[in-house]
Amino acid sequence: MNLDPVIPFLLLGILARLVKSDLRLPEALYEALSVYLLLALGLKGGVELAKHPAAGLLPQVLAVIALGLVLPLLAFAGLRRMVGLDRPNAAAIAAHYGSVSVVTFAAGVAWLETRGIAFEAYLALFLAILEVPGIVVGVLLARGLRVGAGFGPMLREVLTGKSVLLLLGGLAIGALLGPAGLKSTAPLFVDLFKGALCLFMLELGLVTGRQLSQLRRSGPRLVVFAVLTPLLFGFAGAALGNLLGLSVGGAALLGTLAASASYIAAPAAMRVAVPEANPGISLPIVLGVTFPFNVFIGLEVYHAYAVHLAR
Amino acid sequence: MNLDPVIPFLLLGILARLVKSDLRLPEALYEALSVYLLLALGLKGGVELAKHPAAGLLPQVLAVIALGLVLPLLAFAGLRRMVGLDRPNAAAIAAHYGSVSVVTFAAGVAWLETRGIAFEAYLALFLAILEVPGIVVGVLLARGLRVGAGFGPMLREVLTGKSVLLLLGGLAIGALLGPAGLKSTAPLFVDLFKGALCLFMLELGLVTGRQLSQLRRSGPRLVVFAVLTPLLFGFAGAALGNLLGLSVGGAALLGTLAASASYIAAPAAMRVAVPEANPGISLPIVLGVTFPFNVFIGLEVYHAYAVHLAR
Amino acid sequence: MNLDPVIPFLLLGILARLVKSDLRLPEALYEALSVYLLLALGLKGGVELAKHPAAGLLPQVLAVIALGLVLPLLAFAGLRRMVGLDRPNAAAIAAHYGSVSVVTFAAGVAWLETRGIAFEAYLALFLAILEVPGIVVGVLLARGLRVGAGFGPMLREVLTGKSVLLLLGGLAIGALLGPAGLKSTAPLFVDLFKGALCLFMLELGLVTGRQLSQLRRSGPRLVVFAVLTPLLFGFAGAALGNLLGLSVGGAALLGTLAASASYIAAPAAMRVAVPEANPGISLPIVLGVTFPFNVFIGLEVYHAYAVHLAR
Amino acid sequence: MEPHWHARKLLTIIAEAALERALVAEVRHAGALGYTIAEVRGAGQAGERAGDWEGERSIEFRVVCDEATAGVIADRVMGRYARDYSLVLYLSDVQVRRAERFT
Amino acid sequence: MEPHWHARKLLTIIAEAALERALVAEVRHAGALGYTIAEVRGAGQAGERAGDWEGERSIEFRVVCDEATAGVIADRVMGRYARDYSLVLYLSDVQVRRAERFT
Amino acid sequence: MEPHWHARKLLTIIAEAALERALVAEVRHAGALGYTIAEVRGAGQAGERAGDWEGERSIEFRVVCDEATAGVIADRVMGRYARDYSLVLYLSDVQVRRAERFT
Ligand SMILES: Nc1ncnc2c1ncn2[C@@H]1O[C@H](COP(=O)(O)O)[C@@H](O)[C@H]1O
Ligand SMILES: Nc1ncnc2c1ncn2[C@@H]1O[C@H](COP(=O)(O)O)[C@@H](O)[C@H]1O
Ligand SMILES: Nc1ncnc2c1ncn2[C@@H]1O[C@H](COP(=O)(O)O)[C@@H](O)[C@H]1O
Ligand code: NA
Ligand code: NA
Ligand code: NA
Repeated sequence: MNLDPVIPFLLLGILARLVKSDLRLPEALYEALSVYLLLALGLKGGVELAKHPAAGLLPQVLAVIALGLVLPLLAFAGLRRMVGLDRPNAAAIAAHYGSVSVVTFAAGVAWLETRGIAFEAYLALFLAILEVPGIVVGVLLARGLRVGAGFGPMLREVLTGKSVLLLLGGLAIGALLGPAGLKSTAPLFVDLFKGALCLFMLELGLVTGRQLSQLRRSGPRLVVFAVLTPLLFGFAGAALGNLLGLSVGGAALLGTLAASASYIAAPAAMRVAVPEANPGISLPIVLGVTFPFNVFIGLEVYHAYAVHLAR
Repeated sequence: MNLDPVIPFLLLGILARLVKSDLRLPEALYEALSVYLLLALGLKGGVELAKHPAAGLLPQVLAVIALGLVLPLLAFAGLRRMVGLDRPNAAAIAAHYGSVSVVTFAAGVAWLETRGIAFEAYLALFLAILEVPGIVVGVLLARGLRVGAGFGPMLREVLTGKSVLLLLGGLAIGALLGPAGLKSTAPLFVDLFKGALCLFMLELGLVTGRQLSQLRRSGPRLVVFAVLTPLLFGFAGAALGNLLGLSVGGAALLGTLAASASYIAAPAAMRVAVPEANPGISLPIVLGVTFPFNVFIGLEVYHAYAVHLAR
Repeated sequence: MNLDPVIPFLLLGILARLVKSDLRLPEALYEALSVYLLLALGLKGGVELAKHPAAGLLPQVLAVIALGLVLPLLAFAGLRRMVGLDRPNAAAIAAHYGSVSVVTFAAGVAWLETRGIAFEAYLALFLAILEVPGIVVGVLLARGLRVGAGFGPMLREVLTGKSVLLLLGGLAIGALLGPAGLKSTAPLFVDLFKGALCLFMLELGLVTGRQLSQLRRSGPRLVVFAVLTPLLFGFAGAALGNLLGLSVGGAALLGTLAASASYIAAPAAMRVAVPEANPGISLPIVLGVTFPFNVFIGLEVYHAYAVHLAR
Repeated sequence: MEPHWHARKLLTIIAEAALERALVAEVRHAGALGYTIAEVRGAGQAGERAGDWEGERSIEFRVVCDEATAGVIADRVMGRYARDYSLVLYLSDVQVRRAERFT
Repeated sequence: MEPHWHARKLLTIIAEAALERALVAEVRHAGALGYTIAEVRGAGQAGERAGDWEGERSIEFRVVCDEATAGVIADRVMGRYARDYSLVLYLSDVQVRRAERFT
Repeated sequence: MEPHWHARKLLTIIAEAALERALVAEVRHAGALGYTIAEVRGAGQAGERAGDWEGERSIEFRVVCDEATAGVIADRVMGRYARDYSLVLYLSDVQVRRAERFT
């Protein structure tokens, strides 16, 4: 078996919370690690991006944007019809699942690298791109066509939010400098990546553990939703990757992206743009169910499916 | 001469305090480094632990627990009879010296590695184990047989406290993944170990320096106690290591463990379980005397004694 | 072209501020990185320092101190006569430009290393030395000959301030341990240097961006001053380096030092010693103009001049 | 009390960090001349907010101002945000120097 | 003052961080509905507590509640912890909206 | 109010971090027996102080003491530092236990 180190670190964090340990990681470490991961992923992707002609990527980019617009609509329909949620909460949760999770993507990258499976590192670009449409669609779904005064500022905040900014910044720097230019920073941004991801998983385990203990606020239907949606979206993402001609690793990673639910950009945007939605029911499923599900099980499944498709 | 980098870093921290420098390291860095050291030591120990059959370790584990029960009793007797301390303070200080210091252990590991002296890295397990009995004995000594209502919660807090949790968590992860599984995290958890320890020593130097300036609260007898106890316990630990068949490095390290006094788990537990004991007299000797004594002098001495025993 | 990674990172930080991104790096990270850079520069310089006979360095040290005394006088004259500033503000700003910037020096080191240009790493000693005289002269200029009661404490605070203390501490440790003794800490203090500098540049970009938006407080004359002074001082420093027999890289680096303006030690000392000077006009030019000017343009220019001088 | 102390109000708002920009805007809108923010954690009706990741950060927002301004800020904050956000608000009496700085 | 402000008490406790769990328990026991914690440092009878390592961290603990509840918490905290712990406690008058949240 | 509460003053000073040592000295000089410091950020006449680098750190400094001591500290701080430093200062009424600790 090829156990990834991130998994036991995430488990250790969850366990620490369950046994009510006083283990607390400083918020500054959480913030520093999340900045680091965003930059590291961006830089890595940027280096590869530079090798590809922009024109060749355009169809992929457009397809990925389309995916980012369709998925939240699907999630919204499911949340309204099957879960029976009210409009604002359904829209807000749809935004979470339509958008993406940086750390799940990072775990997917680590998973592939551990196994020596090749993938298109420029998918970090899609990570940056996919942050946005899910959130925009979520806000539109919440407000109907009344785009209203707050829409501009909201969009601006998402586009200048730390995740999009650091990912795009990292991509640009990576593309600009290339592997040679970045060599002197590789000990930080490349060599330490896996270890830093493990530490971040430990922190997220603590957060996840607390959210887990509040799952009853979300109710059983949402829990089922939080398992089925990543599976469905993961298959859709992998299938699209296959269609777009990505490698098996790349398709698995696009599946991982689609399957992941945002816990940074989306919650922040929803608090501002859809305040009547209750984060007390969305965060427990996003962080307590979907995130660990993807890390523990999803990565395997999406890859297996990508392998299957490639046959 | 083979000067270890940790020593001048510790000195620099102490000096900064003595000259009243405004140098302050952020508390978040202190916390992050202490989490890091606990994990790194645990992982390293776990990798080695996996190589040993559990049954073969059992006698050593039992002997180490016995050591952890006897040492605080000795310390208590000395503190009552020779230093003439009241019961709660004697019990609390006995708990500190019965328990262990993670960073002293780390300094011992670094000392041995600098000199290329082999040792059993699984001693990190004993580090985790030895945290607990000293504290338990200390509480029992303070309360007599009135174990009382608070005992259960206190024990629970020690066992789920960050030091035990991260050490055992690291040991488990290390044993589970083995060297191959941890390779990708080695740049963080292995390569940076010494440097991180140096930074932590700088921080502790600042803390130590302030405690030093408060030594008169503890009084001359306690200062003498704070030098003699580590020597005595260090010899006892090294002798036990020799008896248990540890290598010279391993025996020296068990001596270091026994000689070290806890400044994380024990003070926290004593504040809760023996509140009438005054940390204003225990911390100056633990951090201001015993800790630098062990780092500057003790490591050399315990190793020399282990060499002597092995002849 | 040989673009240095620090440049796009600094730009990214400035850009993030200009687009009003919510990106914030924790203050603890800022502090930790600045401690790290000071130690790393000190250690590197100390290792090289040990190779030089102290007597041989004395003339250089004296010349550098003289430089540190003359530059703030020149700056003061310019600020009074040409910019027309009142005495306290002119004195305070002269102190900033007379003293030096650690991160500009670090950027200079990185610039030279990226291009494989040799230089005397022991210049870190001059970095430590040059922090002080500019500040002392600034205070004397502000107060005239009334050195007064506060002078002693001020001097003491500068000498025990974190920059001088960590630089000198690092130099001493580096000289004491030498390359062999520091080998185990090299993964932290050497390998990560460039990456850490990039992260710090990102942080400083955010600070610089905010200062930029307040440039109008300083007024156009000071902005011109903030561009001309580093040029002038940079040429002076490089010329002195050439006179003292430094290599081309070393002369360029001494130019960089002279050109740089302090944003740590000087502002702190001026707040205490010359409180009537307004940091609202000095910080925007020091951080918003001179610092990025040096990083983006100055490094190239001072090096070109050093090459020219060496012909 | 010496004559150079002047009566003002201190308005304290404890809220989830997502409201920071909005609170600054309200303060400016009401004409107060400054504010102070501290990072806090705590618990209330919405459960514990431990502050150890960005989704659970809380701030304490304080404004010293005159009674009318405090009333305006409190009314607007309660009216706009109290229903949907974790929010606690209280007012107390303080005395200041340099009264002109606290309108 | 408009009619929708209600008088309550603000109880502030500055204590070593080791007391955090105990203080939360006392607040819950007394029936108060929330609390807010900030990290602080300082000095007092027990000397300086600089807050730069875990043994010297201090917290400031605040509860808005009615007068009776504040009295209960203060009495219990003083009775149980004041002798053995670094602890400072003070009470002040505040006015709140939504009075039902502050019992 | 039970008889064991005693009236005191709480003096709060929000200032740039560079004043920390000076404020501690003033408190000691005036005879107060303790103080508490929190890290804050904010905005005022001098613009925003975001606290994300050392040049823009602010502290909130609090002293519980009797009225005379508070007056002495306030007078000295205003006289010496108010002109040149970012500084806000206010006073409020509090009630304490163990009155002898707060002179
Ligand atoms: N009674 C209270 N006293 C002090 N702080 C409170 C109180 N109630 C709530 N808070 C603070 O306000 C935040 C939001 O409260 P709530 O909206 O009731 O969850 C909490 O996380 C606490 O920090
Ligand atoms: N007079 C005071 N004013 C404000 N804070 C105080 C005062 N006395 C003590 N403190 C705070 O309470 C903590 C414990 O005080 P003590 O138990 O007197 O050492 C100190 O570390 C300060 O943070
Ligand atoms: N009206 C106010 N209410 C609360 N805090 C204030 C107020 N005015 C200023 N401050 C705080 O005091 C600091 C210095 O204020 P100033 O000297 O006016 O720039 C600011 O950064 C704020 O943290
Ligand atoms: Na998704
Ligand atoms: Na021991
Ligand atoms: Na200069």
